[in-house]
Amino acid sequence: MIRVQAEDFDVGAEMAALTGARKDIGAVVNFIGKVRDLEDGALSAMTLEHYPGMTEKMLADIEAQALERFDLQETLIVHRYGKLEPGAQIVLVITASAHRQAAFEACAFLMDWLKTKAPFWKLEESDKGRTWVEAKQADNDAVDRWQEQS
Amino acid sequence: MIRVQAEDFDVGAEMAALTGARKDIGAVVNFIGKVRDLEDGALSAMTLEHYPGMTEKMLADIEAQALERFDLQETLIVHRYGKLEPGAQIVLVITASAHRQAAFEACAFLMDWLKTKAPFWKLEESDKGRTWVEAKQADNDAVDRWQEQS
Amino acid sequence: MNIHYFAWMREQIGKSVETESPPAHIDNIDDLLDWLTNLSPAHAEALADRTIIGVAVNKEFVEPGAKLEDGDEVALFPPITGG
Amino acid sequence: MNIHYFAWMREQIGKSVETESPPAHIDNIDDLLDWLTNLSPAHAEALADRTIIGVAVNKEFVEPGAKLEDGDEVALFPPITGG
Repeated sequence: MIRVQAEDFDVGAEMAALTGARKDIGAVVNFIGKVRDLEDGALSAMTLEHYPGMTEKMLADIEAQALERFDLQETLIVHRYGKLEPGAQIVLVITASAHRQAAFEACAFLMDWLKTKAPFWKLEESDKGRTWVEAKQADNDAVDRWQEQS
Repeated sequence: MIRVQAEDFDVGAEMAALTGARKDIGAVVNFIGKVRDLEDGALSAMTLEHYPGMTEKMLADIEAQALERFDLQETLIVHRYGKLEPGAQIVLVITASAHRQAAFEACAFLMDWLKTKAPFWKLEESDKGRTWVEAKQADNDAVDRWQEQS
Repeated sequence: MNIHYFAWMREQIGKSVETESPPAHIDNIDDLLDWLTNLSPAHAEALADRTIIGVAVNKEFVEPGAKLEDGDEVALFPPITGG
Repeated sequence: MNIHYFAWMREQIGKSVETESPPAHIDNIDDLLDWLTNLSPAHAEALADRTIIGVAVNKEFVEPGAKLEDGDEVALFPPITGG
């Protein structure tokens, strides 16, 4: 399941809805990305711009790849957009599997792909001004590693 | 922080208490281990026996190793004992870091070490009788990999 | 043809979407980028570094050489920073 | 000396802890295991496979050759299955 929304999410409620009654799940991994303050300044807000329609398409595509590649019982991706405060939650990825290794690997895989394939752009506003966050080479390298393995 | 308890835990509340107000955390990874039904039978209950005193000591020791090895802002380990139903939560590991890679790796590290160093023993009761769960060679191999890397 | 811009490209060009009718011989993304670059100084500035421009056609990523057809929805954007 | 047993070792021996006073020359875990094995058929059965017995002294893991001192708390158990 995927969702793109402005509203915050409740990790416990999302996990309970996804896995609560099931008895075939041994391992659940949740990743939560949060708005982090700047190392050299005071962030006042981070605004996430996205490409409606394409975002949903890409998230569904990334999720389908994870479901094909790993032995998973359930997955959930929730990604927020709009203006967020420091400390706010940005993204939630839940992977549920019979075994822990598949759950861990699938969650890391989904995050690596989200960083480079989900059409979001981050604008940081701080006491230093406004800056569009630059993509990191490390994120491209992280995705490349999965492609070498496949 | 570590806790050993019979009571269930609320993942959302634990995460909020650990990371809620902080602005220096960019990534939180939660692992939840759950009681899984048998592949060839109907599990009625899983009972976790442990070694009070030693359990707390080992969990604190494992957590200290993770804090030394990875760049983490916060960690939490909660492990339950006693009689649990299928689908129940057994263990929660939360790792919070500035960056996602440290959070993912530390959480996987903690789970690998818990599997082989935390003095718990699992008894499964099912329509096939009662069985003490056997340790898995894969769990020992998983821990050995971290030692080769260090 | 609707062309969408995002992030600082949107800000430099001053709009999030524009409807353009490039001449018929413009049938791939590379040619479209050449043509858009000549539209205004703001376009030229926003599209100056071809090596970093991400392109989607009909909401799918494509390479800069990709063919275009009438009615395609084109999007041009800086490197994405999701997650 | 208090000796704790866990899981199926506890069940086979029939108690979770016993207080024993082995002779003075029993000063390491290997010797203690030999001595315990002769206490009863249940002990012999529970301690039959030395390769899988986990040992803790004063709540720390130790190797089977580890030295023992008066008043140590010893624990013997099958491979652990936590997490």
